[in-house]
Amino acid sequence: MQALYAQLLVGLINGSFYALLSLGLAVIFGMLNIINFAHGALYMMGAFVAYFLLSLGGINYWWALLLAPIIVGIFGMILERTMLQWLTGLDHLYGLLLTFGIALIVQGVFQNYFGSSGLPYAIPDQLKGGMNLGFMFLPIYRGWVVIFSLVVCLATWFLIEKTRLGAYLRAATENPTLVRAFGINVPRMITLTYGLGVGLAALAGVLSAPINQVRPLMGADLIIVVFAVVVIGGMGSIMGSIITGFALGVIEGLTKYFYPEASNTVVFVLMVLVLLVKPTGLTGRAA
Amino acid sequence: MNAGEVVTLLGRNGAGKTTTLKSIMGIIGKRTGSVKFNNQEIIRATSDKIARMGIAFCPEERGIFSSLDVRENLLLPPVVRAGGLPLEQIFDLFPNLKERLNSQGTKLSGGEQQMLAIARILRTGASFLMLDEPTEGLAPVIIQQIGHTIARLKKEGFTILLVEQNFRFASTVADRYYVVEHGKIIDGFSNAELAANMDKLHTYLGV
Amino acid sequence: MADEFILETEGLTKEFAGFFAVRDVALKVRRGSIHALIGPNGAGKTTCFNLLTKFLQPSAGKILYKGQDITAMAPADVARMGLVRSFQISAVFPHLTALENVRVALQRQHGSSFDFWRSKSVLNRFNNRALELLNDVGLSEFANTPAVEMPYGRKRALEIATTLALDPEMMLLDEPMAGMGHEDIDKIAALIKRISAKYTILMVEHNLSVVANLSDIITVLTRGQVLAQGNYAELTKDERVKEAYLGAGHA
Amino acid sequence: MKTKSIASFLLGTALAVTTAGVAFAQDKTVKIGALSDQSGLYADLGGPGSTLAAQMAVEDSGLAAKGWKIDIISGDHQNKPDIGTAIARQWFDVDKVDIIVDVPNSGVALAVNNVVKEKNGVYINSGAATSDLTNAQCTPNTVHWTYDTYMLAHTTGQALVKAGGDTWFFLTADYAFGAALERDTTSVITANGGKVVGSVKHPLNTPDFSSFLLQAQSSKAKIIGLANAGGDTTNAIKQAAEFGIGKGGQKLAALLLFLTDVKALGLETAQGLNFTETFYWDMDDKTRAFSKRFAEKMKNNAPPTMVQAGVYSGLRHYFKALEALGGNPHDGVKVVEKMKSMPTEDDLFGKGEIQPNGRTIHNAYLFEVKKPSESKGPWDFYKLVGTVPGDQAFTPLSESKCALLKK
Amino acid sequence: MTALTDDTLPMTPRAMRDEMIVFVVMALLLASVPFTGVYPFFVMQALCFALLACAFNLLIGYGGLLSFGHAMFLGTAGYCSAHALKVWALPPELGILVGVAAAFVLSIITGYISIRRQGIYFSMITLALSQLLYFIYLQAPFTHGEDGIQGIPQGRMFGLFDLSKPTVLYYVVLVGFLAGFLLIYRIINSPFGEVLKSIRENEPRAISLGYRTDQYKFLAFILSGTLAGFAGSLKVFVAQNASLTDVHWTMSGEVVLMTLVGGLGTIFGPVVGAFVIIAMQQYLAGFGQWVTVIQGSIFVICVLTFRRGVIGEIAHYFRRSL
Repeated sequence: MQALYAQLLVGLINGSFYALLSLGLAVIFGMLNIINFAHGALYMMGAFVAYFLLSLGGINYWWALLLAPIIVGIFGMILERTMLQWLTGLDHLYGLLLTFGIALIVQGVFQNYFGSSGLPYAIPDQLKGGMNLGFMFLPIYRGWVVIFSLVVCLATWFLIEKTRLGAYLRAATENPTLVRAFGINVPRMITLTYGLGVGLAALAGVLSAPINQVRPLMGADLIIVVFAVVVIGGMGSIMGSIITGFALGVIEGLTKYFYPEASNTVVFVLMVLVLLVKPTGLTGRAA
Repeated sequence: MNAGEVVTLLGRNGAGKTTTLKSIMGIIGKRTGSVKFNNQEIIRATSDKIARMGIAFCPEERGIFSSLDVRENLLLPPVVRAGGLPLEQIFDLFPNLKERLNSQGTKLSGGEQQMLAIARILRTGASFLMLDEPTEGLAPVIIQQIGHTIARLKKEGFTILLVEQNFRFASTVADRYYVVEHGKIIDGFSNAELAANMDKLHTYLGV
Repeated sequence: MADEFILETEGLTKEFAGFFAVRDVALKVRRGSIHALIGPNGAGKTTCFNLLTKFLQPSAGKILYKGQDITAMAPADVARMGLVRSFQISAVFPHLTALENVRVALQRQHGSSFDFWRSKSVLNRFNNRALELLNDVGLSEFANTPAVEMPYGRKRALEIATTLALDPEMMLLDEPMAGMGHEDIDKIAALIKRISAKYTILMVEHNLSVVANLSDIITVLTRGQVLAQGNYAELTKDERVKEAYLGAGHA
Repeated sequence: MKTKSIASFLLGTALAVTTAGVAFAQDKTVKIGALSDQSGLYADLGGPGSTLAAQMAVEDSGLAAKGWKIDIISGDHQNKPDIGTAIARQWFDVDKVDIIVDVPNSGVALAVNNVVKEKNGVYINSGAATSDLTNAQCTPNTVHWTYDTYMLAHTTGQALVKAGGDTWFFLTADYAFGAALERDTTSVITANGGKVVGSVKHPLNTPDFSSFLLQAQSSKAKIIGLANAGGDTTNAIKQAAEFGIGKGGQKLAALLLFLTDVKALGLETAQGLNFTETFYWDMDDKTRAFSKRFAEKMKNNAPPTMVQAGVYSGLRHYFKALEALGGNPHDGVKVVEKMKSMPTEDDLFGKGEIQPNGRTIHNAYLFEVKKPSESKGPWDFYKLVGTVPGDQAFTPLSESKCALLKK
Repeated sequence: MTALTDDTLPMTPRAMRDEMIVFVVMALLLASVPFTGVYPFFVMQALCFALLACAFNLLIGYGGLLSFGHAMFLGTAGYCSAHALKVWALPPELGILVGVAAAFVLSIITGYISIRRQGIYFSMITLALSQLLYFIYLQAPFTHGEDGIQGIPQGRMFGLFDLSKPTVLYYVVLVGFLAGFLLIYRIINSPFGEVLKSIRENEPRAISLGYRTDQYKFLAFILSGTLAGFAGSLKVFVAQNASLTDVHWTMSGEVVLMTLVGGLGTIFGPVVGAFVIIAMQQYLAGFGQWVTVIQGSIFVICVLTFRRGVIGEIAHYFRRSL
């Protein structure tokens, strides 16, 4: 029973990565109607930027947490301005293929310069060590990850659902032409949204740097799982992707406990099942 | 069009009335010719810039956002210049809206949606309003109410370009009329000349 | 006599997230008639069409076609029973030629549509019939023109030819005249008149003169509900209809 | 599906894909194909470094002075067996390659194994772990240098059990390679009186090991054996440190770990790890001298890994066999027979031999990763814990299922 | 359904004649390969991918369905053929049959699950299904995990043709490819193909004409999957192994790339695309590690500048369908 609690908690930790990443994907899909295949690569960039900041600039984890998303976010906005914006109005397929190409390029370049075995990134001193919860040993850093991502997720949710800027975003998702005709610079907003979504991915990257090796391919396989999360939650649904992210982390954790061999596949099985019952995901709008 | 005037575009479905409004607003891709607003050429401007100059557009399908509640819908268009109606006055015009501020935008009845769609562009300070078929699909009582509103707006000094099929409604508010067919203005007359042009109009509109 | 009405609805309702697009509509379409559905934009005419042809699933109510309950059927199956619709925005297959457009419809009835191992030259046996149909709607010279290159009015005609190819019992025409010039309107109106000898027609149309000339019976919809029903003369005298739709200028 | 041509002073016919149909079959012309993962998971431990090792082997052999013409081409198999075989086949057919070296990644290694046999070339594999190369799938053309799963399992397992680590918990990658490692290690553990108290199979490329580590932790086993490779191993080690596994008294044993992995982990995280390698740059003066020369030519000044060292060593032995044959290097079986008939000896792996099944026998070493405080240089990572003589480390011939032994 | 190629021109007898001429030229060129000194294994490999891309194109170019999991058919057929040849020691023709049958069954199952999903959901569900299979194959004993099935005997086709001879193998593969290609060509130009095209062009209209469109898409999916499987079975003879590479999602991505480069919805595009990509991997290999970067750049350039692909652009220029 104790072990089960521990697994639930560990699942929640993984879920927080899924939530952050799928949240970014959902935001981007909502506004740009693009399945951002480059999300995994940008997540990886987040981790790398944190590494560079530390090793080249001596800039610590806390600043990296702020700076890396901004830097990667700006990179994302450049991508949007120079490439993605030309796809407005085209079939989904082209956005998927373009971002797939971008992912290959980014990952390829990093692999060339940094090899594939990865670079070390240490846990910041303040978060070292762990505490005994009675049923498990919880590294403080992991606890921090859960709490911090939960806060970021909720803040993003608040930003989009409860603020004026969010109202613009939601309105532009429904009818960009009309919102533009109200005097809002929608193209700029789209660029910023892409930056935001990408920044969330980079943030997840920084968070994961001390846990996982900083490797060029760290996002390549993860992204497929996150796609599944987004699809299960319903494409474009903010709350849907946050909840599904955490929930799937927990489900995966439980699978690791009861039937570890299936822990990689459980997400896909779930996705197939969900889509069979609800063709647009749990909370999704029609495609 | 002169300031403070109410002008109606008449014409059959698909004659190009809505397209005219959209071209002025800069929503339609390729435009040629010239659109001048306050003596400023705006044919090349993007729609957000045009809106910032003080033109507001209320589309035929009303464009109420379902993911926003009534308050958010109402507050959505940014204030582009001073002189917009304050909220109290808007609620004064449309008392229904005040009661339903927290409902989801598309849960409102058709009439309320139309009111919301008009209300939200009054706030922004735009002086030139383009209303695309504001009476469409609404009950007579409500049409009447909207007529009153337009009349009041006119009194407030708004310039209004109206697209209407409901000819009877248009006649209660408009100063002048243009008839549009196949994307061209084929006729124009003032309210005073209306009676004289009635027969012509019937052929144009096919009613 | 159950046969009198080819299509009947009872309490037909469609709700979109709290908004009733169509509410409690009872419609009876007499076999062999031209029945028009009019009303202001947004009154629920197109929604009605979508419900009747099962492109939308009604929230409540029942649809009977030829006395059979089709409420739960799939759209393709409704079409197979001879209840065929057109669309508001012209529905052709843009990159097929006019002939091929019509042939696709002919092909469905005469089988071989799943034959992936045969050459499509087997379809040539439909060419004569297809040309006949094109001829009927005055499109013979367009037979080898891709639909996308045809003028708007011709596309509508092509759409009707394609629908006719199915040899339906009942046709639902959604604004067949929308966006047409006078000449085209007359042609299509004549065409509709002609085919109505054989088919029951339910149409949505804004052009009142067309409606007046063509239809045997008219149903007026407003806000998703039936306001009035009758022939043109009756309706023009109806105060409610004048109020809600025709406008004051209408004598 | 690509061959890579290294710009090297040794290399004349680099872009020979279209022109090399006329390779001149002179008696003393040899062409070496260094087939490796140039960009993926194994690029750091093999990759360009393996090509460099091959070049150094050519230089050090001094054969050029004796009238031999030796070329090297290299290729990237991208860890895909079909690409590996396509390159290998093209090398034999078009580029007239005589010998293929390196080939990390068991899947590709086994695939190439078949091609080399079919084309009667020579195959000196240094990078692959699978012991099948000299077992069920052995060929008369193949020599397997450096290491294999059996050796890793035996050396690490035996040494740790003898040192008191008698209860084990396995974290096993859920595919053939992991299963083989776990199976082999388990048999050693039980043979030496130890016990496996549990194991958990994890999917390949698991980014998060915390669930599995928790299970390992609660098993109270003294040793947590990592029967996996690459990113899975390093992630598991990193996260084990995070969960305080070392501090709880449990020890981690990585069954397959390379110098580059330790570098990637950093000593802070990797300290105290036990594992087996057959070569370490800082063993004696000879290895240090070679490594110094090697590191100077490497992009990031890295010393050779055991895989790269194995490429060098294997080629040196191959050249000795060629010299002994005096020419005609194109009959693979003959060359390999000659190689097997001569004892191996070089600066890097010391004395050894090649068994009839193609397995090279040499010493294996159990290392422990130093604490950060003990490390004196950028690559000073290991301390030697024990040495296992080759005949105890590798599969005994009596257990080998190689068909060559049944003659 | 959005029509992906808005420039496809209708078939006229002249277009058909053009296509036959191009086909004959292509067949003759390919048939002469063994006499030109071009390395036959390279061409064989490319032919297998070309067939795969053509099968994929049948689904997206003519059915408007983007499958992001087509590798599963390639890989499944490969594994099953390999297993049949090696473990059951079946002759080559039966080995191929086993692989194709496996792909057929798989496409029925996966098609049944996915075909009703629209647009991007279809892509995602095919991707998920292929990932599912990937993990199953990684763990299943008969695939030998990451080692793959190795050393597959090539045997004698129909007891006559010795496939271990490269030239014989080449012609067998070529015949297989041409047969597959012609079948796809026939499908596109069959009564069924007509319906498929009309569904791609305007699905609601096709439904209103009484077509149960899901069934047509389903059949297209099965045909595409089965033919992709045929490509996978042929590939086993060329590579003599079956491995996880062929089931991984990057392979699905590569197929999309090939088709996109050649031209979606064109008949010869996928063939050209496959040859371009395979040749690039082969000859640009001097750039070593940069291959993925180059591949990614091609994706980006294609999507941004010439969405019609090589053949699509040519066809558009001459206003022909190819």
